[in-house]
Amino acid sequence: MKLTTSQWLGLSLLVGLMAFAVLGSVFTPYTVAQQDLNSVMTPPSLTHWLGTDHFGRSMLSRMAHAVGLSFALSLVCVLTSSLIGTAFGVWAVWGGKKVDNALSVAVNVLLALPGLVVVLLFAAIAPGSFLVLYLAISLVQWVEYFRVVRAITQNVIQSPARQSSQMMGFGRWYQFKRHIWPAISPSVFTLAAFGGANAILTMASLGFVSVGIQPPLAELGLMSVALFPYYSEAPWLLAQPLVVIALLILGFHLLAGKRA
Amino acid sequence: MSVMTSFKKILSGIVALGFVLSMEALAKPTAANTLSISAAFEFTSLDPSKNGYIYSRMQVLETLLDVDANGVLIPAIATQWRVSEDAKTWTFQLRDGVRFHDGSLLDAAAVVNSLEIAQKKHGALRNAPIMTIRALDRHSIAITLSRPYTLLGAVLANYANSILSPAAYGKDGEVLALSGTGPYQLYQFSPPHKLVVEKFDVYWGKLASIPYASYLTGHRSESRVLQARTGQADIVFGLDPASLMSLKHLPRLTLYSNAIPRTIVLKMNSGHRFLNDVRARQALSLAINREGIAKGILRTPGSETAQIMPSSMANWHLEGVTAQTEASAGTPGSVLAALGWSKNAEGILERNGERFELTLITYADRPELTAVATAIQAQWQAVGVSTKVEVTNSSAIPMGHQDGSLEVALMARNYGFIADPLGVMLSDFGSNGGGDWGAMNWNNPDISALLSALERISDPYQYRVIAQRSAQLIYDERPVIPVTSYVQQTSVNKRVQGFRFDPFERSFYLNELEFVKP
Amino acid sequence: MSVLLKLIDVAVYVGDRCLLAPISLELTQGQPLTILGKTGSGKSLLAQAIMGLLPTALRVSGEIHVYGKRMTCRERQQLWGRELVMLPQEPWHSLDPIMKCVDQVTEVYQCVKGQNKQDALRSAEEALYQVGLSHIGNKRPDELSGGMAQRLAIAAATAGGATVILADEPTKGLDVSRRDGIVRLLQSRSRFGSLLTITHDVTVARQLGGALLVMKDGHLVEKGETMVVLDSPQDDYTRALIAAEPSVWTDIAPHSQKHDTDDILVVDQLKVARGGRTLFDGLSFSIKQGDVIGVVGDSGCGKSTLGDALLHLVTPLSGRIARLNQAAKPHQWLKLYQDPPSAFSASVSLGQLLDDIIQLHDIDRTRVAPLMAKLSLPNGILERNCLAVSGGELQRFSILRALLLDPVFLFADEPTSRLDPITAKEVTTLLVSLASEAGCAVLLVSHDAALIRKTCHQVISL
Amino acid sequence: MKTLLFKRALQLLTVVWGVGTLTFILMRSLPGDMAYRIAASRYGQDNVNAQAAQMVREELQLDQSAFVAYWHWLTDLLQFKLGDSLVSGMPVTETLQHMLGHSLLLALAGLMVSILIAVPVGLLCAWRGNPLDSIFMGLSSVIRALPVFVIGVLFILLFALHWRWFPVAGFGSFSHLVLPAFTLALSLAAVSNRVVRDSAKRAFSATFYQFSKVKGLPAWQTFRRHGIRNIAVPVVAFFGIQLVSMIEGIVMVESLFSWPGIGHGLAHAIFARDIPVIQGAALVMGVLFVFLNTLVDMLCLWIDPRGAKTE
Repeated sequence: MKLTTSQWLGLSLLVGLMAFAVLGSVFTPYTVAQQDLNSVMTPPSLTHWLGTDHFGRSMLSRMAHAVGLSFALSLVCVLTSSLIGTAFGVWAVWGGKKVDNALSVAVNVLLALPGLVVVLLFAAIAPGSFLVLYLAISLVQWVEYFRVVRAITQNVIQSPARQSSQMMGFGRWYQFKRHIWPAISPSVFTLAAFGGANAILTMASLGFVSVGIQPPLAELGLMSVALFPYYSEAPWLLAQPLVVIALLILGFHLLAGKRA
Repeated sequence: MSVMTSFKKILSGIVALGFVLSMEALAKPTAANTLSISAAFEFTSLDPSKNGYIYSRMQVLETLLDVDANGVLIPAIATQWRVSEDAKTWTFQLRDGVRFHDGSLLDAAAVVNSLEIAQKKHGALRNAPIMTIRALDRHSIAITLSRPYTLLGAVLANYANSILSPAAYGKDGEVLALSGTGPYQLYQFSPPHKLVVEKFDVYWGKLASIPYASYLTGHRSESRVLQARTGQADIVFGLDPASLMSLKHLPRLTLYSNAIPRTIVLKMNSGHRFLNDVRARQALSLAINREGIAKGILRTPGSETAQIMPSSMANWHLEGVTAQTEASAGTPGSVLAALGWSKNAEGILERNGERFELTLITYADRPELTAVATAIQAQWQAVGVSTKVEVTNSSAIPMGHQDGSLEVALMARNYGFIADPLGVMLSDFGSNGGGDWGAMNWNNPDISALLSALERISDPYQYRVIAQRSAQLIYDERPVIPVTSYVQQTSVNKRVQGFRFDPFERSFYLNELEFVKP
Repeated sequence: MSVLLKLIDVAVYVGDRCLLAPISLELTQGQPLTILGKTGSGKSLLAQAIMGLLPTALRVSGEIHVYGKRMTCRERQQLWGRELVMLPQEPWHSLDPIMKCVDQVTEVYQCVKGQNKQDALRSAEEALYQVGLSHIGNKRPDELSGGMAQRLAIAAATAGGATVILADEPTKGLDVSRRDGIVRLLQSRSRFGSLLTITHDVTVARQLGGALLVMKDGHLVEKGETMVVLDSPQDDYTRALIAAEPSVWTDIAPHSQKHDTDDILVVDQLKVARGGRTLFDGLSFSIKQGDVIGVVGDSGCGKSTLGDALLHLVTPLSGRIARLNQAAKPHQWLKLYQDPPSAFSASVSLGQLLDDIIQLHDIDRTRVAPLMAKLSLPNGILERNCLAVSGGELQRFSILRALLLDPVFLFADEPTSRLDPITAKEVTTLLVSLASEAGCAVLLVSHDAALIRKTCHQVISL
Repeated sequence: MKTLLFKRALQLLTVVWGVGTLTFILMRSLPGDMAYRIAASRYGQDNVNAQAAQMVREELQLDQSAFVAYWHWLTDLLQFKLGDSLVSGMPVTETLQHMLGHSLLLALAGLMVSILIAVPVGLLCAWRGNPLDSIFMGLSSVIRALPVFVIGVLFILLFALHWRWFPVAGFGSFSHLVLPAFTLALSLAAVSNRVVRDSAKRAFSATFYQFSKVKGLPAWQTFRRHGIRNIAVPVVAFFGIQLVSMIEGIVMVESLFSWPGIGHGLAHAIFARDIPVIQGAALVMGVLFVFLNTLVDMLCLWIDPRGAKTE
């Protein structure tokens, strides 16, 4: 796939952040939970490159872990939801009226509930569970893939190209590979990039209302809330999670390119 | 084409609808004549047994007896009270000329009615050994008990037992209107966020000066801090200690830090196989850097404590318990090593192949708890105890107690919930094994005997001796590990004068407040 | 006769690249001018340059005089509607898709002529009546046929009083009968001014008369009186263009037609509907091996649907379609599509697509090269994908792909309607000759009766 | 139009049933004892204990099996009975009405402001082109990358704390509405201005738009007659799509600004396990969503009667 300049920019932003997450987690001498109540909220220094938070924990370690966690979540969510959404989307078109109707009912119900609300419900079931958060976000996100893939597949199924391949005796896998996948892949890619951003956004939002990941794990939304009271004492602390959230989402948005 | 104009018509129609729906919220007293108060707690019901603490603080409701800052009972609706020789009958003389907000006059029948309804609901009165509550005449009532119960006075001072007009109740005792006797009456009730009270002109006591007062729930502690900063709220309770530094610089705020009989404690499951030895609990207590937490996290240096009661509760407060007495037991490492624990490669303690792992639950209602839990988690980690922190709902603590699943819980216990701490002590330590918010699986026959003896003792000296013994017992055995005592942080705008803090959190003393004349 | 429009060395560039070589022409009153050439030969650029409609990325050089006065782009734009007007290529696109038809004419009387609302409406209704559209006033453009839309566009364009009309491919995509009507309408509208028409259709040029310019790849190749040029073309390209008209084709129906071959398909009392409308009923015919059957009819009459029904792509309402040739496998009943790029996956190279087929059906690879030679397909196209080759090549490649499967029946659905006339002729000839060589029956659908007449043994008129 | 309404009515039924069942299942699988949670919400953290939980359990018959509870709920729903809040004991309909009023006010204010921002900016970008276009599009990309709560936090820091123009949180007066509405509006406008711009660009470069000018109509007339309505088609359709992000935004904004709306109420009900309120709120959101979508559909159909919009 050929990337535009802004897509390259987005990609490099994300790669940079990922490198920060990996290098930061591997090379930091401090763990995410290691506190030093005697040196709280120190400004960036040689020992603590990004300073310390209100528990005297290294912000570098925490930011690196938080970014890593966000990436991990968005990655698994995107993989799961795109796979399920694409599979169901194609199935809805190819599986006949009944399958289509059944899937449509499920999708309509899910669509009528704002995603954040569903995730909130799930998160309330098992607070702090990464797994549940992942399941909930994936459950919400697959619908988007489903809708787009289904719409495109419907066109492709009726296209002369697919019809002609079928007439020439090609099987379904071939038709999918040659006709459906090339048609849906750009949209799936775009959705995946937006999905990655949304997963991060959802997790941060949950953290912000204190329902997401639980301490001492570092999570960007949770860090934003926890550091907010110190905005005038130590603005550089609050700025860190906020800026990184924005950069992550911006990276994904740029990578997504123009919305289809 | 009139697309845009029609579109606008539709929109303005919907806007109008939205305004109509929220109309009630828009009509209100002005900012100039209204004292605005912001605090964390939501209210959903008019029922005093549920949200009575808010109505009592806003001075809408009053109880038979009141409590002064030292926990001593003082007259309120009742002007005098007398306990019989056998300590089983209490008689109360009611104040004359007290009017309910609905205009009716308070009489003995109304008081009996309120107390009887309160007895059926959840609360301390339900558990009191009461046989009858009856009116003696128009202005006096008598309560007879099945056994001596010194706590009764304090229980009657609890918000749940507020006196309401008989007309305020529905036929099943549900509360339909908040017709109390306080210096303020309900003006606007928009649960769960907003409550406005209006001064009640025929109050029996000191009349209020400020015409209106509003109570606004600010769930997020950050928002409350901001409301204080911007002057949007005149009085903000429950400020996040983290924000104190920045608020101190503001010229038009006065900050109050008041110790209250509330303590942050760790509830320990003394039946847990890691924690059933006193020494294990002591070691965990030793491992906590209380000073660091008090100073670094709560920003209230000096609030660290190793005992559950603050010095204001002199009967229950042990003198001479200091950090040194703590440390004499040894270091956490040495104590735990004596119990057979040794560190593994990861630095976690192990015994017989089992890792020292605990689950600590706490709840999000009070933001500082999560922070303290995080600190304790790190401090225990340092001695080799791996702790999983779960932030959940406060109800998880009594539930975990009941089903035995709880290991450690961090909580903020209000020992002044009943003005006499004995009330809470009894429920927390009195019965076998402990209570929902107290000890757990801590089977100590002495403490039960001591506490139930206190229920009958009215001699102050004897009372103090036994209370001290109980406190010492709890300190020695550590069924709960105190961390810090609570300091309530309040900001008051300088346009308000006469502010006074009630350590028992029963009243905001609104009728004593005045606006400073500009 | 006054000169209404005069171009002196007008050329169009993008950057330094010349899209339209310098051209000079004169449009005089009553003397229509026609520019003839293949699609993509730069004709439309010229019209847009005259109007002053070129995108800003393009640069125009040379002089444009209107009414004897050299005018800048902005000055010419002042004349729009009142003096000068252009009919865009696609009438459907030139009409506001969500505005009632009559309003699109009314607004011109209102805004350009300055009439009040009632008068404007009356004028518009009158104008619609004149072009025979008085019944469609309350419809929207998507409810119109191509011919109606073009007539509406003409009514709207000329409502402002413009008499100098530039028409860019005004008959593109129209059936022959509709085409002639549009040409007559344009002629009548430009009676008091003049008409500059851009077309690829030799017949249209002939009907319009006047002067003719023939263009190829942005260059002028020939110019003169229309009748003179068309009757005795000097340039090879002009000759090829003229020869590509189906009406002047030599009969290319294969002569080797044998009368003793077997029927491969019998259709009996066929009734097919689409969208609830019955397209045809009681249709019966049979197809023999190697037959070339033509289907003609106006657009929307069900020509393509008939072919689809024969291929079981559409289920008929009633009637019988019997495939008599038991030996043929399903993949030997095939279809050629109207729009060649849409019939291929653009995700891989054409060579890959060919390999897929060869692998699937175990086809002898050595057959490919000679067939490609016959279809004059260069080897290089196998490395490209379907969007990177020309329409003609792609349609020939589809023929190649079909023939490799040894088809017994080939349904060619307007296979050349998207191709320019010269290529269309080549493709049609190759299709018919190669198919009949392979003994494959062809059902050829076209809206051009002349084409069918020249190529088919049997014609079904719908 | 009729088929559209019929389809929507059918969708409404499935949504009501589906949302109800889904929330029911989810709530039933919430960990811990419901009685305790409700007791905690009713009596406050200081006064919740096993005794309180037992009272709650008896009063609300929480012992009945999930199936029985589901059946009761479903039959009640069919009679339009949403029940009483477990926590406050107030009728759910009343609670919801109160919250819905606030939410609608916020949503509408936010939507209006977002339209007031997005439409002029989008049109200007499409009309003037670069460099204005690039500047605004870059800016909206940056704003789009900010979660709504970050925008809110920045607004609070700037307008409430630094300049003290507006109150930080709360409700009840116009000035309280400003910051939440602008927060919501800005996050919505950052997305929708691009839609307006794209749609306007498409319209401006459309053949019919050009043809209108060629017919002799002045630029303003062309815009008025052929621009507005054609630009509006995808924009209005997009508002339907944006409803979801708007509701999500409202949940966050309400929480941040202590705005007593339905999103905030729902979040609280989830923690308190107030099942009737949760179901009621989710239901209202679902119904509202379908209703608003229908409205958008009808609006689209009215603007563009071709019925091009299928979903």
